[in-house]
Amino acid sequence: MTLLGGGLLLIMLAGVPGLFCRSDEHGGERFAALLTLVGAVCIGAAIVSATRGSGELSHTFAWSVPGASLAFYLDPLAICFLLPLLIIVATGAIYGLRYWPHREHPANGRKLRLFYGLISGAMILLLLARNGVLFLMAWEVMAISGYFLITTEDHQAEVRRAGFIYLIATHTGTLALFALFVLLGPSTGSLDFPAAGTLAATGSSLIFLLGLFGFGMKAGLMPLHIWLPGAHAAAPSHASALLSGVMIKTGIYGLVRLTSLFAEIPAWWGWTVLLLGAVSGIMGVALALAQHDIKRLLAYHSVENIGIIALGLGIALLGRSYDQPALIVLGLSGCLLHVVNHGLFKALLFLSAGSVIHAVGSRQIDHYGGLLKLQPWTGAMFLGGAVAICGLPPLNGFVSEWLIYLGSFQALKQPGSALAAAVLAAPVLALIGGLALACFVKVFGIAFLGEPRTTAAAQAHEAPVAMLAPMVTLLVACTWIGLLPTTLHTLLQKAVGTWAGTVVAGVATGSVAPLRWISLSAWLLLLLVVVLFAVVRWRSRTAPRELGTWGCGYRFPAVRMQYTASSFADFLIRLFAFGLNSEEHGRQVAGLFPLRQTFSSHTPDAVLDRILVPAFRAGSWLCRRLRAWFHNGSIARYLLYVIVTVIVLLTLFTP
Amino acid sequence: MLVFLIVFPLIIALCSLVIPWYQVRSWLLPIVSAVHLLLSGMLVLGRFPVTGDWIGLDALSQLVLVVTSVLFFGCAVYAVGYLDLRRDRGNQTMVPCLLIFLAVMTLAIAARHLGLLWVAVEATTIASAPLIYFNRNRLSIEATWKYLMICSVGIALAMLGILFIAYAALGGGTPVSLQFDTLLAQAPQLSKPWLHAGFVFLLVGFGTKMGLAPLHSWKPDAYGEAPGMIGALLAGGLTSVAFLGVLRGVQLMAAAGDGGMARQALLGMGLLSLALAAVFMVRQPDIKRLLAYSSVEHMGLLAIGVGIGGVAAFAAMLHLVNNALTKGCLFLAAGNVQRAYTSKNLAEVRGAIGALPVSGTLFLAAFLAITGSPPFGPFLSEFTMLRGIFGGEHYVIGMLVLVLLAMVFIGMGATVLTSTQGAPSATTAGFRDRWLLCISPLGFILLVLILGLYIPEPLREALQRAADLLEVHP
Amino acid sequence: MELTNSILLAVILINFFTLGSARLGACVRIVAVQGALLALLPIMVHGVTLHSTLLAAGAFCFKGVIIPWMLLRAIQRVRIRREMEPIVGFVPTLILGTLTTAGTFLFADFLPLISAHHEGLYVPTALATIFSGFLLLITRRKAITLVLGYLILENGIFIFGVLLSEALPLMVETGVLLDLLVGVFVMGIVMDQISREFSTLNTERLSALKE
Amino acid sequence: MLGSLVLHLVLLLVFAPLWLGIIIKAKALFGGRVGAPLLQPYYDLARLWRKGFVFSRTTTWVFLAGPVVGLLVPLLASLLIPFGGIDAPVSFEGDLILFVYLFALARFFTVASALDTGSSFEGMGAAREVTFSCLAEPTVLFALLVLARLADGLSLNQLFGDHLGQAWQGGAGASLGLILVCLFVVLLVENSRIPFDDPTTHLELTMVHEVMALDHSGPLLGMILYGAALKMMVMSALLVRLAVPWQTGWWLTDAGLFLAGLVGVSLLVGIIESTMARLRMPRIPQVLIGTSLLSIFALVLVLR
Repeated sequence: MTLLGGGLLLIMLAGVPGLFCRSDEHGGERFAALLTLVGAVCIGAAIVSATRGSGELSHTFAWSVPGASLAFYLDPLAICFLLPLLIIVATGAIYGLRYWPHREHPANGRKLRLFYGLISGAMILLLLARNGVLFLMAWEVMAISGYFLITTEDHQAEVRRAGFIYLIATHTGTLALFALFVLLGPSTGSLDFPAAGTLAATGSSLIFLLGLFGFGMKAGLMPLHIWLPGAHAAAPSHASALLSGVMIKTGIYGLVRLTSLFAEIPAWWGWTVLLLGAVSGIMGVALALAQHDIKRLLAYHSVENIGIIALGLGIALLGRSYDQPALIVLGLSGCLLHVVNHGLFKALLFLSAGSVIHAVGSRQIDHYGGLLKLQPWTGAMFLGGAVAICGLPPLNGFVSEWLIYLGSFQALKQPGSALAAAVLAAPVLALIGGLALACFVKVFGIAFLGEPRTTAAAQAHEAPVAMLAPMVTLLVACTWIGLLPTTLHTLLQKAVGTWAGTVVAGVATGSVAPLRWISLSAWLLLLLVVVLFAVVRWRSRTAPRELGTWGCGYRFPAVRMQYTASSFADFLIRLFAFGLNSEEHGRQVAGLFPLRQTFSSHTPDAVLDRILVPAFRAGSWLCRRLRAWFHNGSIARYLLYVIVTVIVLLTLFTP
Repeated sequence: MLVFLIVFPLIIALCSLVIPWYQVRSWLLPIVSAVHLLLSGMLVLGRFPVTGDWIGLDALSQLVLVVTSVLFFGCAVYAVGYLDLRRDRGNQTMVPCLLIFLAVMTLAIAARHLGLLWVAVEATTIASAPLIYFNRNRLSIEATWKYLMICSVGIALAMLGILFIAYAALGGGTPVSLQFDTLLAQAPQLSKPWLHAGFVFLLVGFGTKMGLAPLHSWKPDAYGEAPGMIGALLAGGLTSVAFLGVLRGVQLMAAAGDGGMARQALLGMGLLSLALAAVFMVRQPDIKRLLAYSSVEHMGLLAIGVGIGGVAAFAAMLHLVNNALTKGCLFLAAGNVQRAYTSKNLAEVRGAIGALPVSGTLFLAAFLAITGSPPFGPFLSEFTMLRGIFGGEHYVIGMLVLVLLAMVFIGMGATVLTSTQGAPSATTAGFRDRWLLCISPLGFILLVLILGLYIPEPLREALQRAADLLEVHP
Repeated sequence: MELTNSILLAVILINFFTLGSARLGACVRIVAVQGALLALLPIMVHGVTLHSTLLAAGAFCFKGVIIPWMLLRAIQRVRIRREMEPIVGFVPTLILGTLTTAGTFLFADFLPLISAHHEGLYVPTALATIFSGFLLLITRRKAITLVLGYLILENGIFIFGVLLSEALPLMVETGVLLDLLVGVFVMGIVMDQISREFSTLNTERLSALKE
Repeated sequence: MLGSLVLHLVLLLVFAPLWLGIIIKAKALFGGRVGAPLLQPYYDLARLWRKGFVFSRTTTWVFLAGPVVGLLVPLLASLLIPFGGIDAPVSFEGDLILFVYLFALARFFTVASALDTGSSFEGMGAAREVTFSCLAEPTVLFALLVLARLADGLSLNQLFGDHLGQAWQGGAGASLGLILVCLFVVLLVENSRIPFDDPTTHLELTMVHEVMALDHSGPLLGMILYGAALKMMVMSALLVRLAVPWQTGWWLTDAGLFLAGLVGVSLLVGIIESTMARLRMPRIPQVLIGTSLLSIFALVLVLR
């Protein structure tokens, strides 16, 4: 507990010493990174010692706030979320040393580090909290620190807009959680979480809906994802890594924790989560395909992956409703493992994207090109992340998606029951996988392969070691899970046990999902590829490299003739035209010898730009009209309100 | 002792008229308010128990007394720095008026007699009018005029309400007395129709002063044109005092067995205040008018809390404390921002954190606090209030409150964030954060933060006692 | 009792007069008359006692003499135009006044009076006067007419206060009068300031503060 | 196990190019020509492997990775499926997903190595490739779901077990027929056959798969061709097993039956290529969505 608490404080307050340094100096950046590292190691040690022992750690202290107590509880479920968190926080802190060095950003460096520490600490606290008030406090500290991370560069109007949308979304979600925790506990006394599997499901629909709204908003489930793309694009890359890799997972954590409290789960909960997961997955990746901004694209992929995670959770929930241990085990293991995996590879992708942005100075994919030659390490890291996020073997993304696939296949064993419809998760996953592959091939191909499209891209430089080392660490972690998934087996098993209680006691993950075979295949694949690649490489070591690519007969091929991100995705986007509504400007070319033409396409967010923004605009217009009418400046009018109030109250309250 | 607490500022106010030195006069404010704070602290902690026919302190008034005193102390410290900046306007009116304001507020808090309460509240209106008119320009005089007119009319209605209550005693055949304890004791015998009508007038009267919608129309003008610290005192102190007046009515109704009716009235007006404030905050370009609407919103919350009763009433008491302190921070910080930009309109005020690192940050932090973000105090009170609302199975009201709170957050956030974040627009040279102008808002926000993380047992008990007073069952 | 009721009816008639009159000076004077009439009430109700005499004297001084005199002086000093400048026309105001007066008579029936007051028209008159004051407040433009409306409102409250003056300590009554005086006094100062800042006391001009 | 592993690899590696030869021969016969010898693909591969490498200035190591992965993936995938009556050497619960995703991995690197050249034509081909396979993937999954519903376990070995014989005769015949058609369409798409793609065209603008290999030459091209042949054989093997789910129990006859089936598939492809015209590009997604719907229908039939 000392280790845990100490580590928590170290991480949380890592940015504070910097506040007392002069802003034109180093701003305490190294010290902050060191504190974060030490804190992460402390917490890691605490987790290890806890898992060596009973696997759980529990402490409760009194707290003189109504309904609150300092109830900490470390269980395998929380560990599943803590592990990627610690890795990402630590690597991000080191990455930030060179990505956002204080001497280049004296104005906002200290703010960034302060809130980086706060958000990390708050997330850890959130995962440990077992009391409604404590949870909400950690939740909101996290949310608000997130806001300040997003608005690190608040001199840009676009960043402020993204930040504000985020803040609205998160606060609205938090308010729903207020109601959730109020309803969850008794109206007086302590709001400590009830023990797992004790709450009756009757009358809890409102609780579930509130949770789905509040937590779903944070997680970025599809209709609630409005804040996510802008926010992740606006934040500095290592902050985006933290937000996308970890923060949105707290929403999933909330849903998982919430559902663990109930004794039985109504079937429609699972169906709802499954449906939302499918929508998020498909629409998330379709929207991602249409993006030109590398960070927005990655952000939409977060929506997609949250969808995959929700598919897993939905299957597990259905497993509980229909009393199918295999579904529970596979669905939840897949869900939790994908939480870990997505954290790792998304952080890796954001960090390597950050390295590219740092080198080229633009977020537009179409401004890149040929970076693999200039940034060989960054490129390789991005490739690793891309393979992982597409769920391809031998990396980690495959393992978790595989578990979810198996979960959905298990539903086949229930012929005639409604549960069989859950198998539809499998083709949905397949479609998501195919689209994700298209998308990441696009990003990797356009950004890193071919020829540089701009002079900035042609002058790009490789990232320094302090930025590469974190990426390598993350890639190693991804590969580790891909090659040795069995190492996480026990943890997942225990976590599923905490969630579902004794229902799943007899079903081991290994028995329904032979992770050892996956591990073996992954090793084999990797080994064969490496060997064959080495052979080909060796044979081609003296090959001539003087000529350019064949231009198919064009006399003067230029770099601008290369396929761009937009053209690559165009075919697919047209298929999804019904949901994307891309806007195109300047399509028509007239005449045999057209003059200079421009063409651009832009895909606004389906929910935010098409529905919410117009609705808010109309609402605010109405509000302002009402205000102008009400407060027209005339004192006679104001006195009229007084007398009307008197008359109304008198008629209402005197017989 | 209590008499001294009231008379002492009055005497100093008289003295300040004859003191010729500018700085000394300014420094009188923090000194007097420090003494006031110390004495009220001692009174509340029970060294000198006070009960009396005319003035006395019960749990409710103890709470309001301490809050007002703390708020006044902070504003007094701020005032020294502020008046130093405003030597062009002088402090010959400001200092005595502030001291008189303190005295009459204390009197209103301590009054155990409805007539006396009424006189004191009317006196606060008159004492604060010159304060609002401090800037002496066209707009401030208009604001003062509206404030004076609407509050006077309101308070006249409160007078009528008190007379009705007295007549209710006459009608009930009991000896007529406006002494509050006597009234409470004979409440069940009061003539119902008169009592009800009296309560309505009392509610409208004090509600005008408190700023419950739709009686709040003077607020944006007065808060907008008055100096920041006056806004703080009005929004944090005076509203609490007026709320105390409303609570007296509720106590009386509860004692007469008609608490339900009083609660319904409060609940209705509270919800209306919350709703109108939420609507009016949307795209509000003026930061101080925005704060005024925020004040309306929180008065609405207090009314809702008391209207629901039980845990929510406790929460309302806690919210009274939190709201007063946070409003103090908000208004003082907004005052600094306004001085730096010589404007309070979003058209000019941009990037306040860049221009005024301390005040801008405080403004932003106080915004987060007032909108109920943990770990600040208002979060706890709003959350506890929601527990009360949902615990009483008022689900619709609870959801409505949540939706309106979200709307308030959006409306307020748009203005506050635009004004604080981004690159600073051109500011008047020469105004920078100075410690006298920052220490008070900083103190307030720290207090609010502490209240969000830790509620001392004595405070909890005091709040509970205050809430219990509203639950009198005959 | 007959006499009291005739005084009260006169008060109501004065209300109508102010609502319908276009002349500012006349309005102030008639309100002064109303104040003077009201000063008779304490004596009529409670007989000639020290308490009622003092109250009557105070009311007469303030309501009948000092405040109207101040208002008249203000009118002369700032050279404002002598019209009422209504927002709502005189006829509609009068109709509204009639309706509210009728309404208050109906409403007053819901409030049970003690036997001693059964005969009198105190409560309806008080309420009617209060609402007439309100009507004046919400239908006229000038700042000075607002003060006039406030004065009528206070007169209405006074009528009701008279019923209770025996039961209540003198101190509160004095407080009421004092507050009225101080209130109007401060309003006077503000009006004075307004007239320095603006050219007229028309409150329509005082509507720069709006959304 | 080791024996079956060797048998699998031998069958695959030796016979894979033959089917291309058969297709070419069939097309030639339909066109009234004699055509290239059946073993022409073997000669081509050998010739290509002996050649030297030439790279564009633009390319990087990713250019090599495409052919490498493209060659290895069908090899690994073949270990997961039964060759006719011969059981798969590697089989475990859930290997069907691995099977699908291995091919996705191959696609990833093939497309990446196409983009590595910076040529807009190869980019065009890459874009089409990913689009079509996106649409084909749900069909495959629906088909696998149908099979998984009929089988006891979730390994390909069990999915394509001998219970299919009864299934054809039992109630599931209609479903199996539907998915057979669907899988055949997928086979044509994935292996760039007419009517979805034309491996022999020389107009870059209309090509899908071939255009991605425009800049690969020598051994790399050889690897791509060989990889394509392996992939074709692996996918055909599934079709054969699905259509002819009977086995004798003796490995030699089983192998013979299997090879005969493959000859049949190849001939069928050849016939289709000779008798059909290439579809217009925008039609292809419509056909693929159509097959998805067919496979959904098949799934509904078995779930009923």
